[in-house]
Amino acid sequence: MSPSNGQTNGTPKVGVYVCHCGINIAGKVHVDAVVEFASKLPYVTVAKEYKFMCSDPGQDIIAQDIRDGKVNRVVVASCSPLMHEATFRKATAAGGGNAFMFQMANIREHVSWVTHDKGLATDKAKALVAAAVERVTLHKPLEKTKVPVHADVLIVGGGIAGIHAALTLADSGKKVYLVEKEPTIGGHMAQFDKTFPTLDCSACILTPKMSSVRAHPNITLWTYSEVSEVSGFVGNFKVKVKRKPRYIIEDLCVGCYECIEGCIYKEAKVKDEFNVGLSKRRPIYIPFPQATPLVAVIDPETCIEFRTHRCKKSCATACERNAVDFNQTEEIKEIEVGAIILATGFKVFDAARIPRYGYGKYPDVYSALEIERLVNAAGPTGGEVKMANGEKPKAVGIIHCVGSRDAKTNKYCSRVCCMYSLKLAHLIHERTDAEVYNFYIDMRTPGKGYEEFYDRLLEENVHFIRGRVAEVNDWAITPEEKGKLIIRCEDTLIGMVRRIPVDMVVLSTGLEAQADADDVRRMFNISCSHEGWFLERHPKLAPVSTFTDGVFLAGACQGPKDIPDSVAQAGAAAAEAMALIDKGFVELEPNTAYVQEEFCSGCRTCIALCPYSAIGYNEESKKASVNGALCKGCGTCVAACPSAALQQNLFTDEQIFREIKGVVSYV
Amino acid sequence: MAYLYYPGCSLKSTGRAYEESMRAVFAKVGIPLEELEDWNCCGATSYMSVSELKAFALSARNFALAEKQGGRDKTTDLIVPCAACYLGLSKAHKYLDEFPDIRSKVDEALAAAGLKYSNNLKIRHPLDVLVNDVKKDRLAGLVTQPLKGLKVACYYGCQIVRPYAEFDDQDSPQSMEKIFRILGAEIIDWPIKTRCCGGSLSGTVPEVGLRLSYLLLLEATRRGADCIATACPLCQFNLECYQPKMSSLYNEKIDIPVLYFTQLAGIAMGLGEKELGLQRLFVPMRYTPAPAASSGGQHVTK
Amino acid sequence: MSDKNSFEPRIVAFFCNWCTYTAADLAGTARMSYAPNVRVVRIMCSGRLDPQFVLAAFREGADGVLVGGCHPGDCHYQEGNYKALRRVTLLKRLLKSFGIEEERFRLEWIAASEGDKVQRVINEMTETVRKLGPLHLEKPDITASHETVKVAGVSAGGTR
Amino acid sequence: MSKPKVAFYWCASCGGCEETVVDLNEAILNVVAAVDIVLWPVALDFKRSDVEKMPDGSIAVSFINGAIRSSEQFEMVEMLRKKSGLVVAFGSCAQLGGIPGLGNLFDRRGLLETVYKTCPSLTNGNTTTPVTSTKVEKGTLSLPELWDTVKTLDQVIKVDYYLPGCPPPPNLIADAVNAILSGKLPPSGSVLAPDMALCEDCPRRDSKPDKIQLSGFHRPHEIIIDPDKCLLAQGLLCLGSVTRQGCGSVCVNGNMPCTGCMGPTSHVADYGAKALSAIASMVDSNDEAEITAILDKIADPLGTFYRYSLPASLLHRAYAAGTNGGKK
Amino acid sequence: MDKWREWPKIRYESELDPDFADQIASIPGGEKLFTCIQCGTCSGMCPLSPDMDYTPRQIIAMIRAGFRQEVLSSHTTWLCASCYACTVECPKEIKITEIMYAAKRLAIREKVHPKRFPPSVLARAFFSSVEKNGRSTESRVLIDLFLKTNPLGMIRQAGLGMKLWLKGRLGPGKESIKRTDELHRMLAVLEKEHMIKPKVKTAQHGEAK
Repeated sequence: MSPSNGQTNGTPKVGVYVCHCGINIAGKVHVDAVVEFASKLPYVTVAKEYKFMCSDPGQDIIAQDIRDGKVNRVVVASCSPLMHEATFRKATAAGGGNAFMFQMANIREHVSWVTHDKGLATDKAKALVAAAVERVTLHKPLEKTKVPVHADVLIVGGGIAGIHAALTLADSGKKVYLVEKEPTIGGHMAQFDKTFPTLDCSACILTPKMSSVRAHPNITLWTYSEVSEVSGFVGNFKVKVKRKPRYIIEDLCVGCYECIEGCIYKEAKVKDEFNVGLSKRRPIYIPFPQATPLVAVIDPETCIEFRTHRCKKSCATACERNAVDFNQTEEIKEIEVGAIILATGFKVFDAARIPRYGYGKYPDVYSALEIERLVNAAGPTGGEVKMANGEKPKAVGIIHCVGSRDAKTNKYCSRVCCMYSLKLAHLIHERTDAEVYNFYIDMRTPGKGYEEFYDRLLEENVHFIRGRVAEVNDWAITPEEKGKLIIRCEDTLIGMVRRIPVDMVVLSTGLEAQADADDVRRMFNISCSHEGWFLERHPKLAPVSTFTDGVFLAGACQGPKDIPDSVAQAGAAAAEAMALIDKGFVELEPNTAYVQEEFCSGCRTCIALCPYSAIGYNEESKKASVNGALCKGCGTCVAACPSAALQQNLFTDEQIFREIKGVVSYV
Repeated sequence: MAYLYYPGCSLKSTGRAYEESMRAVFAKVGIPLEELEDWNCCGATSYMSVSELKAFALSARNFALAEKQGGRDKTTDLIVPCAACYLGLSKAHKYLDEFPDIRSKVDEALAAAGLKYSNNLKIRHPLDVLVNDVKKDRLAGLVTQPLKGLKVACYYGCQIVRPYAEFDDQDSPQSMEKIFRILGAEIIDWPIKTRCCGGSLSGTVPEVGLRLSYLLLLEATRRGADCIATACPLCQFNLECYQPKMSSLYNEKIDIPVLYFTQLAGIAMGLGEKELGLQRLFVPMRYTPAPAASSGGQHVTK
Repeated sequence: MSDKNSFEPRIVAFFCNWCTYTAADLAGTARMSYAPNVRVVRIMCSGRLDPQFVLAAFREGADGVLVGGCHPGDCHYQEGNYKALRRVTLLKRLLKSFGIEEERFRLEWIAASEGDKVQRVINEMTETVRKLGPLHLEKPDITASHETVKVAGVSAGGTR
Repeated sequence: MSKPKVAFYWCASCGGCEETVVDLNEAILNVVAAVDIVLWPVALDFKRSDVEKMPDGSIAVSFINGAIRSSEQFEMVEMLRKKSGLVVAFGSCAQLGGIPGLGNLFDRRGLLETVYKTCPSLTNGNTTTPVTSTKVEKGTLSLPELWDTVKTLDQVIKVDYYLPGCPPPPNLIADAVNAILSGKLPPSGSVLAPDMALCEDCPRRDSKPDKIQLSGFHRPHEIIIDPDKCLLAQGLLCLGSVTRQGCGSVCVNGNMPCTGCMGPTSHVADYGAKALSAIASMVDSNDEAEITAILDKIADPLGTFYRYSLPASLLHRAYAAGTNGGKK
Repeated sequence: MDKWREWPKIRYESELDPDFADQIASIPGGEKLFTCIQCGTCSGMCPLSPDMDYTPRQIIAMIRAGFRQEVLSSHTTWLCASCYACTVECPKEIKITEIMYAAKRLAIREKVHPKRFPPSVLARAFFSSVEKNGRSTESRVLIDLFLKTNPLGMIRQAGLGMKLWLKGRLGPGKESIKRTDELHRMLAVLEKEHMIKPKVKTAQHGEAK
């Protein structure tokens, strides 16, 4: 009763091609032995080895053997199919065969790279080759189906990455939906003062881009909004966007601040998010002067009207355009897009998690982002670096790697801290003329002009002490330490412990994945690394793609990044999306399920199992039928079909049975 | 719930007042302490420096005895007041769990003495017990003489919060503070309450060890503490008994009472001087608490 | 009975293309060395796992079967992994009735980023199966008609 | 020319298959008229020796029912194979192992132990157990040896056709006989019944919902069964969706769920595994604990899904955990 | 700087012991030693590093580099009060305190520890007292210590001792457990056992038997 051998287009003539991949495979696998073994397998007519099968000459070997009629089925034993399956299918087709009369044996990622013993590695390679041969003899010719691609693009996150991607795509004529969860776009970059290493003003280079986003006819900007649901697949995503009520009618508001002036709170009481709590705002507010859109927003948590319903609503009366609307409700927008770019950015490490550094305990211990606001001319102090008591600091300590390179918080290096610490050191030194000390483990300044910037700081007499700070506290031992914050650390280059009294401490906090990264990842059906960063499809060859076709990554959501890298990546993501859209269609892997009607008893077991409702029940024929366009090819229904009438292209029962036989019964 | 009590060598000599006051206070809160029969040295610090395996064996003997005495059927709580012992036993406890090869060797040794250890044991510090096992209001209810206006600097030292202890925060522990707030005292906040007192170095390399204790005392004094509360016999010894020596060594008058937290608790509960071993102090506790009713009335000479 | 040291278990693994298979690739890229005893059959989703495949693997001579799917909630196809879970749950009981040790059949959720977990699970399972020794299934021919296989009495082999 | 010779033989079976032949009623007369029965232990008095005398291949067709589990049965079917042009595995036992096949959950020792020693209804004070040969003064008495493992017919000899069912339905038998007589035979190895699952033929077919979600299972005696509604939808473990049709849905018509005697359709490699997959897929939960709880309501998965087909399954029989090499 | 000849600041590979790191790392959980990034947190946390001849960070570096002699004869390990401040803050979770212990034990085993240095003397005095009686008698251990290190010191300490005695905090009586035999049987089992694996190659310092 074992599955019969379903033959297709003539006796199989299988060609087996084993790749050396330089020494990547050959170094751990006796390639010649594998070839020798393969040549004796059933239906194998050709067994060859080559240094790099993926190279053009490598591919030509395959094509030629097919042309010469030596083979009509191809097995390549090399790297992972996720790497080169497409390549070799092309080669197979190039020889005049059908691209799917091909099977790959992964003897690099799954064998040579992970196996210690060469003999055992060779055995495993043989087994995988045998499996591929067994299976390929049952392959049938298939065609990829083409599905048209929707031309619009969704970009999630309005930081510099999202903005750049949006503008790039919009300029190329694509319609873009830019969704941002805060009331304004701009992200972290809008909070920075200067940018390293050029020291050009962050706002000056960012705000023009922000306003052109607002102005661009091809961009639909939805701030204070979040994606709530995603369905569909590459080229044809259906997305629901939740627009939170800002209680201001966006089209009417001109950002004149009248309503804010009108608020019954005469002075601001609420911690200002944009100034990371260093200043206060009113319940009705505009995050910052260049906010985009320049539209006020009411925060219901703190607004009297929402808490008591007894406010005289002076804001509403102050607005002559009647833009204030307390009855606004949440709105759900439904859109269809062909591609999605995630640019959801990062979250700043919470320095309070390391109590030794006294953040939250001593008022003059600041996080780097707070200093960014302090040195910013538009910031709470108008750009003056002042301590809690209003005085200028005479000595400032900048502590690197806070929440980075630390097994207790984050193991990874946050990549940007060394450089922004140098920048802040320069700005503080310039503004206050204070002695500035940098406490670092290693100075990491790889990047165009970065090392030069480091040199410049050295010349500016900023102090650099190599040593991770042990503790910051107000424990004075010597008289001159009295009333100061004392930084204790070993100067590892000297090999002595030093106690350095300062007036102000800056904690160079690292970057972390957004708190909601996991939910986002689920919604868009992509993966995360352990730390919560979105996982790229391939670290080198597909850095902005994900494992879900049509979903791309830009900026720090993929890992800590500085502005130049984020922008570069945003451009790359935009280009990928463009390529997808301009191609106009996507070719779907033909691994869809199909019903063999002659065996289908119409038992309906399969119908409920399909998450895409791709299986229907034909009332006339009383049999199940699969809608190939909706089927995504998971095979869940196939595994359940009690008559084995449902089968999956490229993964039929018989093919898998053969593969199983192959992996165990030979070696 | 009954607890087993492991004194350790110090509480039988230099730290005697610790034992006395703890027994008195625990009796008051209704926790009977049953001393572990024929307990032996925990194998801590100094011993550890010579042979670790033997150190574990020493601890293990105590565990085995404790389980036997506490009853095999239930988990036994072993109260260990001495910081060094607390760390030594906790470490052994952890290592015997985590490292099978150590465990097997130690089991072998135990077997030679006809003993058996079966991981059915918890190592507890009296602070831990007083804060986590005793109800807040129960403690408050026992206060007859609130420590009104008394400024206490809580000093933990190192080994009861690091590295194996789990009952309090390693950076800024709060257990003692909690207790003394209940007892009505005022808490001095200082950043070095878990900084090492010098340990045995005060005896072996005074010029090094004493300096550490000195800095602690100096800081506590500067911050206006009336007294320092400790939870370790060695800390108490170092901080108290060398004060005259320090004063001469660093020519800065050092004179501040250093008590066991149990002694202070006892005072608040109105226990007598003898019960609390206060007479054993080198630096007398110059504080007569006001009776619960009236307020103030404290005479602290500073 | 084979000598434990010489015995190299053969384990067939069915890995979901989107998570565990990718994780295995990642383990490779990261050069995490692990036991060579597991041979992977790629399926698009753990939901494709037909219980017949597991029995077939044992029949063909596998000493163990490992299934790798996406963590609950992470299925690339929404809920194929839950279908797999349902089938595996019942299949485990079935195999138990067949007298095949539970440790020989294992389902693991391994995300694309968990290369280290692939390494760990494969090493663990290889060792467990090595300890159990080879799985000798009697062959369907007459030579096996006499007591070539030790078979459980009512207690062990039977199904309660 | 002489009438084609036909043999009927039974191995490990209950006799039901013999009954069903008789159930052909009048039709059997045509058969008898058309053929020449040379062996039918249950009905006619032919001896083994008579058949042995016949030249090889002289029997047109042998209908063999019952599973193979003893040396004697093996010798007989081997002999019949030689003498016959065609061999038809007759009924579930011959085709799949059938109910006797469940003996593969135990071993010979276990079985003899139970039957002759520990069985509560025993009266002979567990003294005697069968042995293959016994010495008596007149010589040695011998008994066939009981095998350790129950086999399907095609596991011991080549089988040309299969007549499924427990027992095979008369109409299928009649069709088979006619086909043989008229020589209009399907390819060798075929199962002589429609290659389609029962659901298609089920009178309750249209009452089956597109989505069945099982939150528990009932056994027929536990509930009042709706005579018109799909049985699976009522929580009864009906295996009609996995089972070959041809029985005329007799059980379902009798308000009883299908237990699978007709075996799988031709593309299924392992009946039980497929049945398990189909049923488990319908469990109404994604939570491991809940799933386990629901499926635990199936008292005996192996017995349920392999009631008629254990020897024909991919694993053939049960193994003692721990005796597969490793010690535990 | 008159004693300038005392510190030649150069080491030849032949003077170093390639196995030293492996040996130290052989303590439970010791392998993390190799992940040290020399950040200096340990030395910064250490209340005693100012008094050490090498800071803890340097000790780790020297162990890795095979400076066997320097490490085992250094005062650093003996100045470690085992307060674990370094261990709990190490960003690489290296068990620094335990490494210090390991070095101390190895030094004693190989008899290369600073001989007259009181902490090491105390350790052994304490050790033998416990080995013998199952408990340490503080008074006797201290006396033993001073006799071995500086008898004069004892005179100076006599006052303190007296005072303690008056306060009933120090007695001359010998502390001991009842069933010492039990203990001795236990310790006998472990006599030859060491947790640190023996040296593979024998460099200039042979393994003390």
